[in-house]
Amino acid sequence: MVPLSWYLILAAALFSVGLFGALSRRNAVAILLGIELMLNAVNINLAAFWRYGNVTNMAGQVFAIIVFAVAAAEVAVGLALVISVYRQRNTVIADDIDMMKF
Amino acid sequence: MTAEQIIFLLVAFFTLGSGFMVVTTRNLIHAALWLIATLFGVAVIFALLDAGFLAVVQVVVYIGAIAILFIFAVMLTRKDMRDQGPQMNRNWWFGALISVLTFGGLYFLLQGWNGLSKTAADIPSGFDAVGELGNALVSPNAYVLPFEVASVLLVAALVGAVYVAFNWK
Amino acid sequence: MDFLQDPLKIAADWLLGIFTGWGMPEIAAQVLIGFLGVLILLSALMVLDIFLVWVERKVVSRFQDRIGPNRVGPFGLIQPLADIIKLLIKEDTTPEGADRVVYNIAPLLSMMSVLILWAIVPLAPTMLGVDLNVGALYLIAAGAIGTLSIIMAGWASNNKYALIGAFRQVAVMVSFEIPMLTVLLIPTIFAGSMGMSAITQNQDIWYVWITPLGALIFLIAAIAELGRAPFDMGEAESELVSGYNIEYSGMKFGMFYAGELLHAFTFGGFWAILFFGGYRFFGLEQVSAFLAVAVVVFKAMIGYWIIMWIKYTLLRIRIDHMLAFNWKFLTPLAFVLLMVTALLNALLADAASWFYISIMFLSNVLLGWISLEVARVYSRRQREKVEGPKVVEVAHH
Amino acid sequence: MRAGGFVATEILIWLIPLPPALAFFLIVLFTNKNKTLSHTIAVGAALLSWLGSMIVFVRALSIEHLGEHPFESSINWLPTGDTWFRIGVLVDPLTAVTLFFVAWTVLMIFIYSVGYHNFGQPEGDHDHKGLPPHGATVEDHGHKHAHAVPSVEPMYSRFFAFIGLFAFGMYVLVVSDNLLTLFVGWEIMGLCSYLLIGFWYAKESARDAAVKAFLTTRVGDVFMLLGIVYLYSVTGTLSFREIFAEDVLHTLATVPSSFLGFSAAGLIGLLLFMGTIGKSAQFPLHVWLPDAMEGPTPVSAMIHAATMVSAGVYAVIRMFPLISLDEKTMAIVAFIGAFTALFAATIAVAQNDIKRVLAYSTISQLGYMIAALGIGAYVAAAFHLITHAFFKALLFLGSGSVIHGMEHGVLHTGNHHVDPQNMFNMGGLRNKMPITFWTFLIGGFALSGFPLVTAGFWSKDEILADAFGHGHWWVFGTLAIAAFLTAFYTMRQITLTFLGEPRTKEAEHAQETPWTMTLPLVVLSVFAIGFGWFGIPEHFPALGGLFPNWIHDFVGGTLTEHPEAVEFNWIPLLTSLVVALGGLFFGWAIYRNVQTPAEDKLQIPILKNKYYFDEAYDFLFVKPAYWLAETFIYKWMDKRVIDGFLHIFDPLTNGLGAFIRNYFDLPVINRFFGDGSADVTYWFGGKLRVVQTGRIQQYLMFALVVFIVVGAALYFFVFAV
Repeated sequence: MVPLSWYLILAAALFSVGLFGALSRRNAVAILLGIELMLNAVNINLAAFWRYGNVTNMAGQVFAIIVFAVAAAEVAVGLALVISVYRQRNTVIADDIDMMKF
Repeated sequence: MTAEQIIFLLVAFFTLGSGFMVVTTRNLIHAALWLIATLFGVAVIFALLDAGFLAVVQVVVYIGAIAILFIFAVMLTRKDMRDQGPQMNRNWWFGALISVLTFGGLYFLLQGWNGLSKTAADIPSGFDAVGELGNALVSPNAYVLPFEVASVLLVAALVGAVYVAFNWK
Repeated sequence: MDFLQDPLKIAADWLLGIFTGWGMPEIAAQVLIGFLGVLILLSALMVLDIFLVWVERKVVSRFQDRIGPNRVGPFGLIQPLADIIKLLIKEDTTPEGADRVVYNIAPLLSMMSVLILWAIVPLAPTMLGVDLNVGALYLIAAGAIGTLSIIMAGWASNNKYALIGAFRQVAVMVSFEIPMLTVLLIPTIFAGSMGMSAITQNQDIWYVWITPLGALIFLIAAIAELGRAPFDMGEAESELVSGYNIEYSGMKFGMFYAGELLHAFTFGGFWAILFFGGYRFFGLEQVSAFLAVAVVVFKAMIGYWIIMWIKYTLLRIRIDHMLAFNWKFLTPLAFVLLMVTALLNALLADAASWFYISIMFLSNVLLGWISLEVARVYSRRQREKVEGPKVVEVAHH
Repeated sequence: MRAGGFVATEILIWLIPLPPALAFFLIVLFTNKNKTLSHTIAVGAALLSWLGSMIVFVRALSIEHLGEHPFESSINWLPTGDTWFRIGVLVDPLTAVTLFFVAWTVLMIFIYSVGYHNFGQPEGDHDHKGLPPHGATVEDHGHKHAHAVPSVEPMYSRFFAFIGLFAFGMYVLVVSDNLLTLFVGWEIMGLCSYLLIGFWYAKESARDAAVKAFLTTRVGDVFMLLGIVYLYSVTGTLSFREIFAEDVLHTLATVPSSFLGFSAAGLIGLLLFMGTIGKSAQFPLHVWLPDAMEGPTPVSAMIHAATMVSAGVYAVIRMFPLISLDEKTMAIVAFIGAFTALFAATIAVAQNDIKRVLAYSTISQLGYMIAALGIGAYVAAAFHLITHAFFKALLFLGSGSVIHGMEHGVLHTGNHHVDPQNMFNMGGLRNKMPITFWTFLIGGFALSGFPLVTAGFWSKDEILADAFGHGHWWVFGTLAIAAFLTAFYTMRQITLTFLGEPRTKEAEHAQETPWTMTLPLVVLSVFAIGFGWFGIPEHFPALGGLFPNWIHDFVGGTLTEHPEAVEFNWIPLLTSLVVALGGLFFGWAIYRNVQTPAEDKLQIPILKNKYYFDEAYDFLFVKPAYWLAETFIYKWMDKRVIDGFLHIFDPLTNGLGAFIRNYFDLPVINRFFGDGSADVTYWFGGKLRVVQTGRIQQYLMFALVVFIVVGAALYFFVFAV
């Protein structure tokens, strides 16, 4: 049997990889890609805790589903914003979109 | 080492490797395709966790919709199909440091937790996880409220996305 | 257990005995047998696919008042084999600037997205790959992989026509997934399960009688998913030359082509399983598993034939009309139908079956009629907005 | 769950009230522009509810001892601390028969309304919203001249929306299993009656009548709500079945209230009965009902016959086990009922407006039922409630038909000064409007209690027999006199309206109304005759026992103890025969030759003016209220006392304010704290703003660094210790 720790460590690693992507990529779409990885890592955790905890309690799966919904919403709005910004400023480099400063 | 562990390790390395490719590949289309590979890996992880419904929904929602959207977005936001300039920002080393620190911190915290090496109990026979999940999602005693909130969120996101991305002439 | 009833199990037991007799560990033997089963099923499908090429060409020629392939073999039956040989020995070109890896993976994914569907097809009461309890969702999930293959092909070809074709096709597929998933929930409601075998076994009365509108919506959405006329946006040969597969040659193109044919046949099969009782045919499936397979293949053939009929009869619809048709008509209709069905199903839980069926049928007919009326009024308004009110000629006397 | 047929009865009961409510929302939100669609939806909804009610009724009939095992179903509704407040539906015999007559009358009134509002006629010349349709001029190409025809109601859809909501309220009231939802339905009807009486809101009289009805019934409703609250505080439940449990009733009967020596049950019963006084227009809150005739006639039928006033009586019958616990309350109920019966009947004989006569007659008949309840004869009261609903709906709809016929005449002659509702303008209509005449005659005879054939006779006779049999002499006497007057004014009305020769040109040109109006009349007249046969007492000479006394057996099973049938006695029977026939004869004989109001001997001022009740209320309540508001509160309290008081404060606070401003606010707060803190903030902001680079990823990094540092610090220095 696979112990719980393997799943958790996999999730932590995937989360860190996603975090790196979100922090370091220049392209806004790539940042969103990183965020997707982080959300998936969360889902692995949720599913693992469901399986390794009390199976009859569906909380883990339910919240994984809700994470799906949040991810879909995030991508829809995020990409819409990216496209809108691209139309306005002709760039999707996150560092170039820095009007909101002093 | 049992067969299941071997499968898990293979899938985990595949998932992590393709995840790593997602954040490092220069070509964004390739990054999106690597993301799909990662998502497949996660779907298999779900299947290994006996969460078949999640696995299928993962494929439907992530690969069928989200990843496709990403590819569309990448194609829509490029002046040409080449990748110019660096793909990492100036502080990428700092981001890497923070990521490593995060992983280290999480690993450290997990080490101190006594439930870490737990193994899974067998799923009781006749237990219909999909049915239970469906009941849990609509039962007022369970999670109907989060479920409804999620649907409201989706509607709001839908309207917002259409509004933001609409090409006002 | 009778061989006629459950041939798979008997064959598997027999093989297991042989393999373990060779000194193989039991678990490895079972994995091997599983692989063998998959291999046999896929080979059978591939052979069927070759046959389908012939069927398609014959049928289209009859529709167009031609004879079709008739040179190679009796009735031209060997023609597909000749085609395959031609495709195999053709030059395998890759366009300049193409994304090689992605370019080569795409046709594989296209074929795969069809083949994995057969994992959940119940061929007979005892012949079933996996009795997945989320079968209906699995159907959509496999479609998602097909979508992926198309966009990969379109992008990797480094060709404008291919990219536009892929974009249009993907837009259509992503859109029509929604009404399809919605009507898939209707048999789910009746059967109380998303599993294909449960849906088949619950069809004491074919679901098409309870939800004719649902069957119709599923058919329309399935044709759109397939990208066949009148929804052949991806190819649209008169506009895009050939769409997303324009740069493919030889067997790579062959895989797209065969994938499409098999996909059409597969959706015919799913239509039969979801709405026409699958392998059930007046108890015939109890006699022998082989008869059951024959029944389901026959029904799938009929579904496939209907899809062909539509393809070779109707004209292509413009892309914006098609998306508008989906989002403004088919999707709302599917949602309303789902709600009405769920409500009636709950209300009539205790009703006599003849009453239940007739009310369900009538509600579907009524709903279809109302939606057509609404669409008619709406389109007339649209037309009047453009053309001005219609002038009715008054007869003078 | 006792299932029968394809939908379980309990679920069906839940569904009964829904179609009219749905129709209301559909019409208001979507179809209000389309008249055909609106009335189709409304009538369709009424039909659905009718169908549901009939199915429930038939299923209720097939169950033995329905009173002990009624159809009931309830759900948790409001959490009340540890328990739930449950609401639900209940169909016991009383509900079943009420559903029966409500469904029939509501459906008939809906159909009638379609005809009444002249759908299909052109828009009128001067019609505008808020006024009754004025009539339209139509070019007749055949005869080359223009003539006037009735026009369509301008707010047609709105009317159907309102009566839909009204029917919803009534159904909710009838099927609910607890006082709270009953009260909700009760108030919905209150609102609708306000909206419908004031339907022609551009008429001042209609506006006033609407406000009057609303305020008057509100007086009763407040007391009723008090009663409900008191009941809940004593028993902790509002569900009928729980209240009527043996031990709860016993507690209620024994706990004393602090009011005039009533027991809790008595006081609650009295308070609830006050609601009925308002709703069923009993003395002294009867004043709103005659004025409510300002609404369109189907509304009058709806309010004054089928539903709203019946609801009051229904509520008392419903709460009968509780009310009957206290002797004093019962005496008050009996007194009010009997007094109202007589008192309203005397007013009715002097009215000339065809609808007003019926309005006072309704008050009087409701008094009958209340009196019957007061002497404990609740089965007789329920019986009379049903028969009265049928024949009074019939009479009102018939009067509407008459008015319509007369309006035809008015439009024909063009003389708009002729009041189409005044009976002295009519006469001889029996030949012009034969269906209306015969059905009206049936309804009138039923109201008068014409012996043996009409439903009214049997129900009224049963009340009289009950009063006599239980020795309530004065009630018996009062009701007998009232019955005589009833027959008298009914015959007066019929004679003036239909018999003799036309007294005006308009009456000569009256014509029969369309089938949508006459069909309900015919249907209702069948019930006005036939329904009585279900309640013939067992020991009645010759006829008794031919039919089983179904009403007694069925409705009597509502309560746990079955009421005893009274012994047959000749005296009440003869009395009711004499008063009914005598009243009818005198009504005919006296008014046969009366042509003008001046010849009418009974136009006594005190009766004409309804015993000056409106004037008295004006003097007692309205004027003092005006005086209190204007003279006392506004001119004296507000202007003098309060303003004067405030004027003293004015210089004081001004001085204080100036002091604080000059010596504290300006130097200390503004200079030091205000400008000083602004300077400091500005300086810090200038230093700190470099942090804000506008790069989202940097923000994220900062946040994570802080998170990691703080998390690590917390872990090592707080949790690990």
